[in-house]
Amino acid sequence: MDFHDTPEEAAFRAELRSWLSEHWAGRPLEGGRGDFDALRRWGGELYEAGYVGLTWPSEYGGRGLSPTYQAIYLEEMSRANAPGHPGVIGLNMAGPTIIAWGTPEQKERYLRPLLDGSEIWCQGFSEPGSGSDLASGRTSAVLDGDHWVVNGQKVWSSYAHKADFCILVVRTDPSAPKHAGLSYLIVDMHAPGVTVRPLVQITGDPEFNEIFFDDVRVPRDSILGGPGDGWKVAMTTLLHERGTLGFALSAELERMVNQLIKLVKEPGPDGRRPADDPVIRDAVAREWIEMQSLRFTNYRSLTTLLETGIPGPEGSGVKLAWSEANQRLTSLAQSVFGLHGLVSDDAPWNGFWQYWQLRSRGNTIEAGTSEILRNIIAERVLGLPKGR
Amino acid sequence: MDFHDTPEEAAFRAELRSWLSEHWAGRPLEGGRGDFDALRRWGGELYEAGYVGLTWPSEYGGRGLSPTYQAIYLEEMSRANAPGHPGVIGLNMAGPTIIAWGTPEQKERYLRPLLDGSEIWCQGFSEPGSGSDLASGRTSAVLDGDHWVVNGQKVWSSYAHKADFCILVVRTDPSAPKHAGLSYLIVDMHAPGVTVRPLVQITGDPEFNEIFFDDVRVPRDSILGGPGDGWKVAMTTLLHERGTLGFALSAELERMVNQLIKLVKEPGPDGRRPADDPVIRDAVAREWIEMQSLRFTNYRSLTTLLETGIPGPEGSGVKLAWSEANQRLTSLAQSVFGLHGLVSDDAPWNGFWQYWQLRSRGNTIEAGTSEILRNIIAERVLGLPKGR
Amino acid sequence: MDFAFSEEQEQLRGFAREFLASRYDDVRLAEIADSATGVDEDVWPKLASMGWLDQDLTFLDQAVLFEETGHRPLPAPYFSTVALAAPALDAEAGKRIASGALRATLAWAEPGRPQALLDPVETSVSGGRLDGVKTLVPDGAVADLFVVVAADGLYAVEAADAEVTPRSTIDGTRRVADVRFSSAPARALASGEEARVLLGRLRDRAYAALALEGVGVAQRALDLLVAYAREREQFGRPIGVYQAVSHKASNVYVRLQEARSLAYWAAWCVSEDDEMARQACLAAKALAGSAAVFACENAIQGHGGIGFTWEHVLHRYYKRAQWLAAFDGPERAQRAEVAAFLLD
Amino acid sequence: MDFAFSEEQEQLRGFAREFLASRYDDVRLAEIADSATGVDEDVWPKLASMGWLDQDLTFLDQAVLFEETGHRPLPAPYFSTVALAAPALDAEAGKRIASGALRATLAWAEPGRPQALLDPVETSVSGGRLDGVKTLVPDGAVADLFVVVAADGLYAVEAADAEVTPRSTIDGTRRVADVRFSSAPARALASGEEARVLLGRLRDRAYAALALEGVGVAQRALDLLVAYAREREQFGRPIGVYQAVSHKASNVYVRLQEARSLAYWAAWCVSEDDEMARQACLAAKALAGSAAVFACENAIQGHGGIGFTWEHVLHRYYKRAQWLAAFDGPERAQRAEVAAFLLD
Repeated sequence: MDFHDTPEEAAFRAELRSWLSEHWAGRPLEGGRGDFDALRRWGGELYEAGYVGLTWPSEYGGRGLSPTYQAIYLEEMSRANAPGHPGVIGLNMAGPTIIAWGTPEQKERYLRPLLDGSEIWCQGFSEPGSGSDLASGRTSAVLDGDHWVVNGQKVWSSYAHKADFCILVVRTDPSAPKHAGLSYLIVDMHAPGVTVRPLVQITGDPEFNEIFFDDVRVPRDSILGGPGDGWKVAMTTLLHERGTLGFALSAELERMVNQLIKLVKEPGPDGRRPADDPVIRDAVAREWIEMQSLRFTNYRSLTTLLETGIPGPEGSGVKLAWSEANQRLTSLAQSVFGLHGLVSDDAPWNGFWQYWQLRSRGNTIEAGTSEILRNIIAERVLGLPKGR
Repeated sequence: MDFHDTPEEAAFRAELRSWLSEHWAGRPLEGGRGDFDALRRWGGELYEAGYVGLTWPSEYGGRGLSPTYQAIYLEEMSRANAPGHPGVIGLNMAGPTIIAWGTPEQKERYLRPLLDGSEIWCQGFSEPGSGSDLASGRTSAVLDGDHWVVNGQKVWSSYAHKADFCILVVRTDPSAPKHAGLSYLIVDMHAPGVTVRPLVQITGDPEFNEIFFDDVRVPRDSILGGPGDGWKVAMTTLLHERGTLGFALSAELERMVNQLIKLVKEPGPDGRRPADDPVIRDAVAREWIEMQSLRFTNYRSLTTLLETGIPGPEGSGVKLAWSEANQRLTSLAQSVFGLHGLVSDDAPWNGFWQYWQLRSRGNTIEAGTSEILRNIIAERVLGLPKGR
Repeated sequence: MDFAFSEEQEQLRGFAREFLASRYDDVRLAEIADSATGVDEDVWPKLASMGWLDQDLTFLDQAVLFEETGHRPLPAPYFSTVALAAPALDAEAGKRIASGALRATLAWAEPGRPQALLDPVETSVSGGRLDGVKTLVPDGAVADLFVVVAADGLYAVEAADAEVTPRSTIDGTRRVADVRFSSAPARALASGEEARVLLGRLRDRAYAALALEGVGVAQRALDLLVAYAREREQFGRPIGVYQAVSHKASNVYVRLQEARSLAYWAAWCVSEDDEMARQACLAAKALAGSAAVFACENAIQGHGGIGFTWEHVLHRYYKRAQWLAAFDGPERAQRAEVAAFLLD
Repeated sequence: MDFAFSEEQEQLRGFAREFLASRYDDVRLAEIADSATGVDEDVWPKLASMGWLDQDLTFLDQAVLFEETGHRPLPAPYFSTVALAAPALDAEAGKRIASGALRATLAWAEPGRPQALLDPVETSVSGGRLDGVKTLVPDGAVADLFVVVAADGLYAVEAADAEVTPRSTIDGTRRVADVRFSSAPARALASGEEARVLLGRLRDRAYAALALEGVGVAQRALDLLVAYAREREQFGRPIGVYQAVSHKASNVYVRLQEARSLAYWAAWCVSEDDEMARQACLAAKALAGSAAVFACENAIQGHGGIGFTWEHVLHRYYKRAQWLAAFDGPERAQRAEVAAFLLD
């Protein structure tokens, strides 16, 4: 057991920290409603500096480093309060799936522009009627000569309004059993028949989207795996989404805890310093402890990954615990000044916390509802009998 | 809406209060491990003074008063820190069931000694294999001439070691569907073949018992309702158990809150006064608020009962909320002095709170587990579809 | 012991529920919340004609209306006028309120100072002229008259004599304003000990009213959750069969009933000027505020993604719930006061 | 970054688990807990011969043993001797401990005074003689030697020179004692600043050890819950299919993993004398104490009535969990210290 950075890791950390202090420090804090073009340029800067695709094989434009470096990257980014690369769907979902399932041509075509931020991806998994029940999706693709003709509707697709490509789960064989009839396509979001409608969230932000497919023609070879492999391919995607999620979440929580500490140490709009209230002190300490526990749980899961190639099961609870911690933390932050905290235009204590408090309510729904995650832990980790 | 006592209610309250100050005040606090014979004598005193069976019809030895008086009785008993009548199973379960289903002879025989504490009752509903699934019980009764011959085992029977009679749910028709094959007997606990084995709880107290029935012969007419009516009769019993429970629980919680307040206001074994700690103050206030909310929820349910003859549905959550409140409260009390609170012989702060903290863990299990109660609220009160 | 509203009060409830539901369906409510003012300008005369603003309504009559205007939010300064301002005003002003001619509110909090209703303020009056800066004034942009808390008492100031800056809150139908008074003509309402007692009563009344609104909010959130859990299917069955959903609904139900019991108790204490009024109102505000938030959060979770959209009505209730819970300080502030009663 | 125990440490774990499971099945454990002393007198030489008491074990080696002696409680003064006393003693005493000839503990708390390890004490030493009264001394009745916290430093006093009154706690295998010293011959171990630093390190070590035990306790409670949920049937299906049960198990699993992560971090910080040791140990003790209690409470609930009986082993774990959580002050005391690091 050794939590010290190796000399190589320490060098990487120092280099990144110094790069960030030069390239990022001093920019204003993003309240979650950032300017996308600026973010995209920032993604390009990160790529040029060598901080994108750290763990990807070098043949695909990555640096072939161990996941430890990704963890260091996420920690340092968070401590510098710097926003991440905007191509998260591409980097965490589409990219790894293409590496695992793609043809050489597909890898050649898609991976590089995904890394440098020049092409943005979105995903089309959920449907209005399907929710947590992914395999019940009904968006269809029918072969017509050299093309799949896609019809249907997807929801909860972040970045769809900015995306160039979509990883899309479609039903290609309606006669096959539920899971067996699915395939996994790469769809050009600029193709005729694709319509994106923003879904405004309770924060007021149109962060997610609905995507409508109306006789969209997709080249026959824009498929990952073969027809009928959709479920298996989608599981690869979701595995990668969850696999890389933990460090991003604990790093994000660290950022929020630091913001909370800053908030309570300064006198607020009512002249009081919340840190003088023992009940608030108790709550702040609780969240700091929770954050550290998630951080080190990620390290444990990472250690297992480094040893065995598979992340440890202990990481499976991180998203669950993080989402609830983030909800408690943001509600606490918003509550410290009572009604002052609800006045919309009373920055700096409001815009930021109001946004993130409301946004946090989505944390227990998106990327696997907490109910589904508890089922998964019970069934897959603890071996309890399936409830359905 | 009027929360004032009526003049009659106020007179009753004043009379009871003065009676208690004369007959109870000054006795030592019971830690839950009381002397049963003393309790029994106390039950007789309560009966003689006219405080037992307040709401029972006068023809059965009661006073025919409205349930409001029972509520006042429970509140005043709790405020005087006085223990209740020990015949709780008889008063709250057996008695009302006999009144509803009994023959004139049964009423004549059983009701009076039940009120004055001279005969104690227990119940035999749960079985080792059945738990929350009452209708799956397998204790059998077979007619043999003028007797039912009973064989089987029951568990979680409080007072069985002291009881003279048992209300017992048995299977009399193994060929009938699950619920239809049950009957409801009155069994003499002194009959040959009845064995009681105490089940020691985590508190160290043998509060509950197992009862073994080995060819126990029960007169054929010692049945409530007819053969096959067991499920319906048992539902009457449970309705009454839960119906009268609410006020007993909120009164008990009031007593515990008062004890908690007393505890934290005095310097403890470490010389500190817990009431000086704002985190503890916050927690104490929370429990006081919770207690009041349950108290007034009972009043609302009672109002509906007075108006319609049926308790309001809002009362259905009282046991659920009470059990969790009592667990929080007792854990808080036990924690205020750290390790001092766990030393067994360090009265007064320990014996009482250690016992009740451990005892409270049974609150979410006994008389309907919290899981079952949540099912019941979802299905019967909110009309959600049945999960099973 | 009688914990029921009278037959007349239940009739009033039925009428109010029908009126509000027909006037403010979820779409209309959203339109108003997202409008420039957040207020339905046309409804005020109707409230007057329905008698909702009458001086002779008891607080228990009003309690019914507060609960119903939480269940289906009323985008008008009803709470401000009736709960916060009217009790401090004279009969003449009461008549103007009843006729629909006067909307009023209370201005107490000051920037950079503790915000609670009973905290000391700096605003001062000299020679009938009032000077001071107030913040967080509920419905401040649509009030005709301010009841202003000054260091030595309570004063009435016409809105025309003040400089009002509207501020939006996350709840579009309950905004606040900053108000600046510069030598504003002020009419004394109460001073010294009388003002102190009156302010305490105003606060009790406001807490009870907000608790009742919170109960209405929680009830609506539960209604929506239960309806959705019955009809929405996942894995081939309505989601209400899963305990992860049904037990959420049960938990909300239990908290809601607790909150309702305390809110009614508080309302009765206010109406009777009962000696337990202060504690009852603190308890009701603390529990109902958090119960409303809890109900909305569970309802959003039970709805999944759709409950997290701007389009769905749930977030309107959630934001109202947060407003109620935050008013005059969060839950823990009320608990600290309760603790003082119990422990000091 | 490497968060794994070494191969040797994992071997030690496997061996310890086997040893403890075979020696202390649930029935035997109950017998000892309910016995006059709560201690297995015969095990101490075996611990020595297995090398568990060796001076050259690192804290990470010991960490494995602390976790395993929580998973299957060891009824012997292992925690007291190894975590509380040994680090304050000299090499000579260390040899005696390693040989199994010496069991020791720490005496710090005094009646009527704040009980925490770093709080000031009254006990004083004059002319090599120590006078004072100590309470809450873990395993005080079976120790041969006391490390005593006095006002000016730490001292060693032979048990033979003290008057010991055994006290039982709700955890039968971890009792405490009151100890009175009247002119007891005392050997100085450390004084002044050195003693202060040493005491802080002792506390960090004790917190880490208790956190590790808590992890073991929580793991066993979860094991029992999962096994029961798989086999016990209600309404014709194993209860583990009901989310009311399975989600409890999931919640326990998540808390347990969090606690384990902090406990290992704390152990590493202690072993490395890392600058974050204090915070890590506070965090680990707070979270693991409450996680162990949480796990046991959920396991009891999941078992229904049977989990509430004296006969079932669960309450032994529950009481141990409470002991760990209560040591040196409850969770909120540790959080208050963490808050001071963060906010002051």
